[in-house]
Order: sequence, then C-alpha cells, then structure tokens
Amino acid sequence: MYYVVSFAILVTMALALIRAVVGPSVYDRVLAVNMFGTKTTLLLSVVAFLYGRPDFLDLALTYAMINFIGVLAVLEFFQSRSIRRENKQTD
Amino acid sequence: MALVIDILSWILLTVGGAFIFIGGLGALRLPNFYTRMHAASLTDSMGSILILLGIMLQAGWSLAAFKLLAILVFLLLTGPTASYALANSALLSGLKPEYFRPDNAEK
Amino acid sequence: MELFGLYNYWVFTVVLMIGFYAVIAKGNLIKKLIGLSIFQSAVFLLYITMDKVDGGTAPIVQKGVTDQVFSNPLPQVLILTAIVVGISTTALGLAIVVRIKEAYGTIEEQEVQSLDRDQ
Amino acid sequence: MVILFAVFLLTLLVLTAVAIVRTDNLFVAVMLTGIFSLLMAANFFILDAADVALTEAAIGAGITTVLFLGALALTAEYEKSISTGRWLSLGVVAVTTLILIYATFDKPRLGDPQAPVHLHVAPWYLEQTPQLIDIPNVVTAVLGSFRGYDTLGELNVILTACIGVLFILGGRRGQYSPSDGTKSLSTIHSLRHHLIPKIVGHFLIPFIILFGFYIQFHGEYGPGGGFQAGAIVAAGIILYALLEGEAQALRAVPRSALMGMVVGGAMLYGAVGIAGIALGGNFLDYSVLTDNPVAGQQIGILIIELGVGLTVCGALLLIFHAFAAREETD
Repeated sequence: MYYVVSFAILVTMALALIRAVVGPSVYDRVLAVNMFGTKTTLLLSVVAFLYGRPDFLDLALTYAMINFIGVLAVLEFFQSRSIRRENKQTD
Repeated sequence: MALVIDILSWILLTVGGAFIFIGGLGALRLPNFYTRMHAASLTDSMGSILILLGIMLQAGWSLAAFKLLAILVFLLLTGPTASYALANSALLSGLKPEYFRPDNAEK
Repeated sequence: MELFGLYNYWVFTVVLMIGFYAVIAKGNLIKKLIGLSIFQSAVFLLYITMDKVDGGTAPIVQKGVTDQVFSNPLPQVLILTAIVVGISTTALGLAIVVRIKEAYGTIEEQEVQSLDRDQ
Repeated sequence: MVILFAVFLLTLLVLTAVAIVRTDNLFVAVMLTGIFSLLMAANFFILDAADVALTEAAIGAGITTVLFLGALALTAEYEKSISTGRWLSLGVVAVTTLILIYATFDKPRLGDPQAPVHLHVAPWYLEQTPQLIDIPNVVTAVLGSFRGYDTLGELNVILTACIGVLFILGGRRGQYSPSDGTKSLSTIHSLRHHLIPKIVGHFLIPFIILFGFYIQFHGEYGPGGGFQAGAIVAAGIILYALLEGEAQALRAVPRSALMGMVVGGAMLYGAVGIAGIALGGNFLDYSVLTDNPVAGQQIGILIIELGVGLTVCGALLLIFHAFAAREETD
C-alpha cells in the first residue's frame, strides 16, 4: 500500500513540475515549488518506511523546514523587487 | 487488532493518495492562479494529514511516530502561512481574482 | 532491474552535458553559474550512484541488526563535503558577478567584452 | 521497485535541467534549481545516501536558492538571449554526450556488489569502524576520523571562499550603483510587516535552531553532522533575517560573532589535530586524547564536528549578509 501512495505522490510531483515550467505567472511557479517541496517531504516519509529505516525521518523534517524558508525568501525577494520597480517608475 | 490497524492505515493512505492526486490535477488544470492555489493547498493539508496519520498508525508508539507528528505539525503550520504570504503578494502585485459570473460562463 | 542498470549513468551524462551547454553557450554570467551548479550536481549523482549496493542500506548501524549490507560510505563522505564546498565556491562566483555588474553595468559576457575593447 | 521511483525521479531531473537552461527568466531558473536540488536529494535518499541527501536538501535547496536570489536582486532578472555559437556548442555537447554514454557501457551495473569501488577500501571502513571508533554512523566516522585531513582541507576551502566573498563585496561600491531612497518604500510592503508569517516564523525559529543542534550532536548516531547542522542553523537565522530585516538579524548575531565562529571553528579543528601531536600521537590522531583510544576517537569526532558546524554556519551567514547588505543600500 505504500507503493500506491508513493505512486500518487510521484505523479503529483510531475504535475507540479509541469506547472512550475509552464507558469504562466511567477506566483504559479512559487506555488508549484512549494507544492513540490511538501510532496517531496511526504515521499521521503513514505520511502523511509518502505526501506524500514524510520530513523531517516529527520530528512523529511529538514525538507519541510527548508522548503518553507525557500518560499518565504522567494516572496520577500519578489516583493522588494516589485517595490523597487515601482520606485523607479515614480522617479 | 493488528488487522484493524492495518486496514485503517490502508484506508487513510489510499484516501490521502487520492487527495494528493486530485489536488495535483487541480493545480495543473484549473484556470487561474487563485483556484490553482486552492487545489494545491488541498494536497498540503488533507493529503499530508491523511498520509502521515496512515504511516503513524504503522509506526506504532515509537520515536518515529513522534517525528511524524512533528512533520505533520510543521507542515500544518507552514503550509497555510506560505499560502497566505503567496496569495497576499500576488494580490499586492496586481493579480486580481476573477469572479465567476453567469455571463462569463455562457461564453 | 537489469534493464535500468545503467540508467543512472545515462542521466548523469545528459545532466552533465546540459550543465556544460549552459556554461559554454549562454552569455549571461548568472546562467553560467547555474549551469556550473547543474554540472556539479551531475558529478554528485555519479558518485552516489557508485555507492549503491543491491539489498544494501545507508551505512548507519542499527541496534540489534547484524546481517545488514551497507552501501559504500566513502563516496558519500566525498560528496557530503563537496556539496558544502560547492555552495561556497558558487557564492564566490556570485560575488564576482555582482562586482562585475557594479563595474560594467551588465552581466552579459559579450557586453562586458565589448566594453573592455572600447577602453 | 523503489529503483523504478528513482528512474522516474531521474527522468524528472533531466526535464528540470532542460527547463532551467531553456528559460530566459533567471528568477524562474533559480526556482527550478530549487526543484532540481529537491529531486537530486530524493534520488540520493533512494540510493542509500541519507547523509548526502540531508546535506543536499539543507544546502542545495535552501541556502543556494537564497544566495542566488540575493545575487539576482543585485544584478538583472532577465537574460538577454545572445547565445555565442549556439550550434557549435550544441554539436560539441552532443558528441561528448555520445562518447560518455558509450563509455558507460563499461561501468558496472547499479548496485553490483562486485564493482571495483566496493572492493578496495570501503569494506575496511565498514569492518573497522565498530572496533576502532564504535559509533553507528560510518559516514561520520570516515568523515571525522579516517579521512580527517580531507575534511580539514574542505573546511579551509569554505573559510577561504568566505574570506574571498567578504573581500569582494565588503569594499565600496562600483560606479554603476544608483543609490536612491528605496529604503523608506521597501519597508511598507515587505514580508516583515505581515503578521501571520511573522508570528508563525517566530514560533518556528527556535525549533529550527534546536533541530540544527539535534542534527549536530546526533550526527554520530543518525544522518547528520557539522555540515548539515551548520546549514540548518544558518537557514533558521536567515528566516529571522527575512522576517525581521537584515539589520535586526545582525543585532541578534553580530558580524564579529560570525567571524569568530568561522575562524574559531577552523582553529578548533586544527587545535584537536595539534593536541594529538602534543599528546604523543600523529596529527588528527584522536586515540591519544584520553586513556581509552575508542573514547578518544569519539571525543575527537565530537569536537571536530563542532568546529565544522561553527565554520559552516558562520561562513554561510556571512556570505548571506554580504549579499543582503548590498541589497539594502541599492
């Protein structure tokens, strides 16, 4: 039954990847990256049990953390950039 | 007892997998950003909860279950936060949600 | 899984060459650095592919389990440090790119060259 | 069966790499690089390299993305599509690919236990680690003790790269740097004025740093160690910098402290080596540190991992601040 779930997660990862590649807006891509990250976290948890090494769940936790920080960093960059652009236009 | 837990976790995992897949499909196929976001957050919340609960049942009362709980709490805290920040910055940048109107649908 | 026995190496080759293409064909310096980090990742993949043993598990001994086959720890050690060194060298490259942008106002290789020629 | 997952993920990896090279929006390229790293890390995990997967996730997906974004904010977002000799390079790449693929037919199959790489020195490491060092994680044992010289060298590379970045970006600004009053505007919409990310972030940061310490000191028993822990703690502080502003993060962990960490970590590592000589052993021979050689090895590994963690964390944060400080004055 782990295989069924892993398969669903893998397919969803592929779908998210397509969304990240085609866009169209940057926010769609950020959304896809975020989704991809959480799906990787789930996949790792499942595979850790498939391998019978539940001590590797640390990895999944790391993925979840890093993904969150990455998404916030992207958004922060994005907002400061759009503000800078607005600023240039008003100059 | 073991059989009951197996069946229960099997159900949780399968339903979780279905949620994940449907959400992924929605994130790809829905027409605009905000609707896609709705689909994606479905995979983040329902999918994660069900799958992690399913694995937790398999793990039993152990350190692994605690770690899974930590992952679950973490995902449940960060997922909506990231979604909020994302939607907020999308809205601020001028990406307006499209409302569903009957005259739109008739086209 | 005899069919996929070499698949990892093929992917390594293709990804390596994709990175290499970005390095030699793209004029943008940041794109070149991205290409370089793809190239790097491909090499990591090659090493980690070599450490896998059939029926093995990660080389972390579990309590009470004795008859385990472990994958090779040596490539893992090499790549573990290489990843961290990779990021610090990439950061150095990015710092140089930022300085080039400040000095020339562009990060396109050809524009930088033509600015150099004009001087 | 799990190998089939790996095949699927590797195929996605190739597609991602192609997409990265094809897009001319550098911002998109950087985000796809994040996906690329996650895929790579998942592959490492499936190929039984848990420590490497942890490192790639923490550094490749997290810190690399942040640094690239920092550099993008200072340079340009779009690539001008001037490809130099596109067809020539495509030809070169295609020919090289074919040659390399031809060469792979001599490689042993994936997972072949008789592959030359598994016959040389690795069995010795796997056999001797329980006797000589007695820690469960063989990777940490090889990293810290058997190949301690290597790791010392790598640590110094990181130290040198960090010094290089500080030299390049620490000085005064170049000629093409219009400095306008963006600072007053950028404080309006920035992330640090959103309540929800701020509160959730504040709640999470202590746990992230705590988890970093867990990875640091649990590295002998599970996947982890100084490299990963340094990156995770650095990521936690970068999150603080994102939520509270870079200046506030520098107030919490000042630059001088970071520099002390970077240099102190490397010195700590070297000092353990010299202590080995002073006590009558070789450089980086931890067995002489205590009466019991095995306990000495464990103490030695613990200390050098601490040194590695300090240096990596400090170096990554200094590099981050070097980029972010430029951004503030832009």
